[in-house]
Amino acid sequence: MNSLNAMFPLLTLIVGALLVLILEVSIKRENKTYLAFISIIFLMICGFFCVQSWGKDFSYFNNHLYLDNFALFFSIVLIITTILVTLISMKYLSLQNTNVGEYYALLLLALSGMLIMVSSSDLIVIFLGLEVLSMSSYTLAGLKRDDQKSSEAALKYFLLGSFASAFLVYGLALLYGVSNSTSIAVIIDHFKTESSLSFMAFAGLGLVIVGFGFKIAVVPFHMWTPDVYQGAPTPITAFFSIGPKAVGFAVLVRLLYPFWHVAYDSEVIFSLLWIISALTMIIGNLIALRQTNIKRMLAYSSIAHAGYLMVAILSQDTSSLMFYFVVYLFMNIGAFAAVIALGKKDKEYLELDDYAGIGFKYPWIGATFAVFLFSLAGFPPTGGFLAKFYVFSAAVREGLVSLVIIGVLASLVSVYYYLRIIVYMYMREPTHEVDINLENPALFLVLFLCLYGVLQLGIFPGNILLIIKQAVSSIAFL
Amino acid sequence: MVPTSYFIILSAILFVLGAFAFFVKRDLITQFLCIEVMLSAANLAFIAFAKSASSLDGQIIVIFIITVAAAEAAVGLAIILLVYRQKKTIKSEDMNLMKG
Amino acid sequence: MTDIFWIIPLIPGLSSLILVIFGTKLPKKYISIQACAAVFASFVVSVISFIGLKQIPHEAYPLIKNLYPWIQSGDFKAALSFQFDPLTAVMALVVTGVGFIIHVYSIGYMAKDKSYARFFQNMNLFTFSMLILVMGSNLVLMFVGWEGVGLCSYLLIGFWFEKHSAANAGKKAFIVNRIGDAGFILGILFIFIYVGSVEFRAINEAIGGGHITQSIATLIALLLFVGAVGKSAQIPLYVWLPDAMEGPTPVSALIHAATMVTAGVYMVARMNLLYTLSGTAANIVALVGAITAFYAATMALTQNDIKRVLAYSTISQLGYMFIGCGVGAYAAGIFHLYTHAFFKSLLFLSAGSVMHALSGELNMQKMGGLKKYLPRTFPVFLIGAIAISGVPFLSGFFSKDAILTSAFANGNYLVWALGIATVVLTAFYMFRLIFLTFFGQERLDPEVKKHLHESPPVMTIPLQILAFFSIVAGYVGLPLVFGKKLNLFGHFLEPVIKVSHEAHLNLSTECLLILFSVAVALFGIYLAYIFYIKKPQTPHNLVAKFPTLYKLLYNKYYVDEIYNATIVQPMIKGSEFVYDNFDLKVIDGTLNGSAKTTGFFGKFFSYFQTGLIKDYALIFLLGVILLLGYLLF
Amino acid sequence: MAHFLFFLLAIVCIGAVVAMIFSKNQAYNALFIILLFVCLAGLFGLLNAPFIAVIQIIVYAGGIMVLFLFVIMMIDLQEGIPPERKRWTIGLSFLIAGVLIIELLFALKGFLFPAQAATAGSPGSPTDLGRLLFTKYLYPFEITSVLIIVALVGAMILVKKKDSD
Repeated sequence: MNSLNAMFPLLTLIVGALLVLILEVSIKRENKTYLAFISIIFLMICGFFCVQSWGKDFSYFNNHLYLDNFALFFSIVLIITTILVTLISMKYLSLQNTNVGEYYALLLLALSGMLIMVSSSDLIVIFLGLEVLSMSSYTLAGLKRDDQKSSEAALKYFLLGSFASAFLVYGLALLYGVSNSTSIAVIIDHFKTESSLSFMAFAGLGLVIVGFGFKIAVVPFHMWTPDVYQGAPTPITAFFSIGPKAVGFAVLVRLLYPFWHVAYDSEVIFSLLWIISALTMIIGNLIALRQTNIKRMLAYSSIAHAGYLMVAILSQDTSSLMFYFVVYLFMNIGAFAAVIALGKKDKEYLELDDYAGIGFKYPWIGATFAVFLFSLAGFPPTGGFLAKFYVFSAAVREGLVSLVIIGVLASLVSVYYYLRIIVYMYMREPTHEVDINLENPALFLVLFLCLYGVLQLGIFPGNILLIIKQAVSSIAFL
Repeated sequence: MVPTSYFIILSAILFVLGAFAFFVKRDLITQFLCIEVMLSAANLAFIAFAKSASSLDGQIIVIFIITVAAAEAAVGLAIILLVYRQKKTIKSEDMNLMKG
Repeated sequence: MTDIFWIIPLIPGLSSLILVIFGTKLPKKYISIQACAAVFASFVVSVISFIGLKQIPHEAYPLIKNLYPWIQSGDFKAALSFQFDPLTAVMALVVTGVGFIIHVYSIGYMAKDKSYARFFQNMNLFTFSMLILVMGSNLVLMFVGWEGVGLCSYLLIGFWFEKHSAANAGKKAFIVNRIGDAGFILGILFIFIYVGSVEFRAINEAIGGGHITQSIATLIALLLFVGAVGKSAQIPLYVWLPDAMEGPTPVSALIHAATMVTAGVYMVARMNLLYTLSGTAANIVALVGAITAFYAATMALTQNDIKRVLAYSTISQLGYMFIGCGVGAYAAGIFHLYTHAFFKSLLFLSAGSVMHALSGELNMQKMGGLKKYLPRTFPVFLIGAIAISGVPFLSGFFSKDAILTSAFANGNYLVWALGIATVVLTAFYMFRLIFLTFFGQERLDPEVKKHLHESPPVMTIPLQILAFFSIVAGYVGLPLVFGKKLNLFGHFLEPVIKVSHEAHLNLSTECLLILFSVAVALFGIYLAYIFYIKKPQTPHNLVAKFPTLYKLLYNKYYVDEIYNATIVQPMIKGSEFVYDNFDLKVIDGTLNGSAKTTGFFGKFFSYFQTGLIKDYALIFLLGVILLLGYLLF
Repeated sequence: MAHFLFFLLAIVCIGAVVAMIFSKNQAYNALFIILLFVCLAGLFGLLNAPFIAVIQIIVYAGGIMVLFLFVIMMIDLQEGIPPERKRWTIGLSFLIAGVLIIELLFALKGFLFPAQAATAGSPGSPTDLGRLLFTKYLYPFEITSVLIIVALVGAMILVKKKDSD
């Protein structure tokens, strides 16, 4: 009975997805928003079950299902992400000619893949969860079926994603060859002492890092990101920029946290990730400087943020990583919501020129967007400042001074392109008419919630930090 | 009996050949086939390792991987079809609407 | 009554917030009253706190008010807490006092602007940020204010963003300040590494306890100084300040006098133990200050834009403040900051009044003879000019002198010499400005002349108040000649500035120095007089006014020529050369260059982003083999 | 005998992939890969995994590859697409492949030398596999069902015609 309890969140999602699918075929209605509400109800129930399990440390099915507070924390973050994404999609779908009810089902299924990943400590389960997530992601990226860019995004994501997972599988094979198991704990045990199989173990671990590096989009495995982010429907881009990244990092934490403690030679992996992190911060920010398409720019910005998050991985400070994700969730979804707000029937305004004068024409959208951009750039008193601050100060404590210097300089560069949007919004005369559809209450709700989140986390972060502390202290990682 | 290491070498060769082919082939379907080759190479490695450790876990994992390959095939081919309907081509070079 | 100081910054912050939310719906009158009242209320609280501070024993300094434990991560703590000690008190009084007068002045100046609410909301925000900066009890909060003033300056300089040059000036200010900020952040980082805290109290304890070696102190001090150089517009990061003139004049006054540029000086004074410990860093501060003071003064000589002259003079005066801090006379540096706030805001606001009268005309060559049209602006302008020139018994004299005497006493003769040279130049260009604007022939456009009018009382009364303070403000810090007791200012600051190498000169030397600098200042004024009053085009005027002087000068006409050929022309040429080559090419070039370099790398990296799956796979594979190679070999 | 069989199958496997690289007809490519999969099934048999060998033939060769052939027939391109011809690309890809294989073999060397003596374990009987699948691997097995739903739904919405069409 207890194992069933532990599976409640997952089961809720799957039942919700199936219900949405069934309703979609059985009830023919032009307006699909009722499906969105159904899926939000299920998401809330799922969140309720997650909160219920808080602090209980379920572990079932040979640790294949491992619901500690760490997993639950990420689950809740991901559920909130999905709720917000569902809300911003409602109007978007009918406006942008993507009106398929299965959309919501696929979102729920993608979320279930992510929950599988964060709440397991066995690599084969994590791999299967990853594939559930990937399959739904590929489909979601291509859902604007009339749009060549959308299909191309799906294609690129799919081909490169499968390519990357082939490397991941081979890495799993090598790790299996070393340890005869796929459980993280057992695998990490084999790094304790040097043996004839050490090279194989390290190569296997390296390939696994490649596989997840692809998902979290770190240099040099980031090439797909801008194209996919640009082509995918905008709410889905928002989803991609948070969901897969969050689970990727959660898995890396699960994998590397024990690794740092037991491995006889963790130095080599450490310096490898150091290089990756530095490259990601530098290259992501530099290329973002020259982008004129907002979605593409946000894609490069999300690459850069993956670099900052890698710093948190390296400093082994899980709480700063988790805090960063909570903030990142609100500011990034908020930014994408503002981008979505600037759209009307069959038209999205995505070029920088479209943003000229928006700040005065639509003061509320402009002002909230500006707050999100300030937060992404790391200005006080927004959450983005604190998040960056925690990550970098933790890194300094661990002695990663040069990496922090790179990070600080890179984020100073980033201020330029974030502020450029604000400059366009407030300091440029519009070159052409931009009119938008304002009948979108769900979207404005999301804008408001994200604004609240960003400011609350920036000014009064106390409560959420307390929760994170609980989550971190309970990480036993077997 | 054939030593297990022979199988492992073969799997490594097949894996690299698959990656190599993914890089040199220019049509989407064959590139996708190359990924299947790489997955199969990993399967071979799993089974060989399982044999050398006399355990069955490797074989179970292979069953999962085959399932994943099937799922990927379904979604992947659907995406390729979708692209083909729009562009009337499956040349991978023609997929360059977005760059920079 | 002393524990209410923490509401000082919050009042303008709240007011700004109200204006942000309801700004567009409120009537103009209400907006201006609220904005001014908020700053005035802050000022009143500052005064109350100041009086309270004087009544408690020095051991209780600084007063600290913890509002909220803002950041806690591990052993790192940064609380949202304000502190109040003599240094803060001085800064808070200057910011709110001068800020209030500028706010009042703006009511008249901005009366016809369409973005009235936006203006006052930004001005309040600016004051708020500056108060956060000076009252924060730790470096992180100071950094918040630091970024805040940077942002507000960006918004206000680019206030008339329809003007292309204004938008660009805003951008320039922003980019240059970023470079400084980079140094500042790294400085905070290193302090955290070596001290383990960012609270000023803890930092001072660590320095006092000898936990920081001299070389580390130098490193940190220099990094922080990079931030100060950016914010306080010193060489080489001063370029943004002259362009910042593109904003409305009250903004310039606020930036130059009360907020923003003084942040760097404040920071150095706040960290005085660090600079004293380092020694090297302090010398560099003094040298940078001296060179900037001189260099900026030479540039001011040839400018024809009235606000630009004032801008270069601000840079130059900030140089003085850094000289003061660099030679260990922190109190003198802050003293100059305090007097400068009065006469510089006075000068700017009077310049604004002139502009206002002339429908926005800024070119001095198109003014002249305005004395009779602007009977209320002229005298206050003159007082400002006299005060900045260092003429005795006005405020600028006392503070400038304190700095130069300290520099001399510390044996920094080069710095002292540059300072003295700057005195001549300052007097010269300030009076050139006065003479070209208010005296001489009228060179006004007829169209402009038609609308010529004196500004309304809401603008001139603030000017008169500032003029009053420009005269008397210096008497709180009399030189040692008058006895140690009378240097109230330095005495008041003593608890904060613990180690100060007070000038140990004997009285006669000090008197000589003072007399010398006075003589030098007067010489500068005289020089300006020769060149700009005594011109053949306006003989009658001059003869009528100064008959004896005129005769004297007239007879020395060829001397005039010689002066012109030997001193003025080379000076003008030299400063033009410096301006054209160094300022425009080297410094702007470096800035543009760094932007270009990052742009180039961005272009280089995005070259690989071809959009082709194959190339993506290639990069991916390269990544894999490099990664595996790194792991295995 | 086993050695002979192994080398025969190995050579056919590699040959099939190489042939696929050179061929420009997608239908042939798919057939080559089917050949590869059949040979792999043989190798699985040699490795005491008869059940997997059967699955390999039924699911992979029989199911997945038939799907490929279907799609290839639907696409029906007149002219084939030859592999990359640019010289530097070919050179680079050989280089990368060479380095990668060296790295993999280097990583595996602890396993390869000394050559692992093959242990004659009992073949994995379907019963044993089934028991394992429904006990130890129950949870991942359940997850595959989610995976299949996702694949089904995904493939369906991507290719189905629009309601309005």
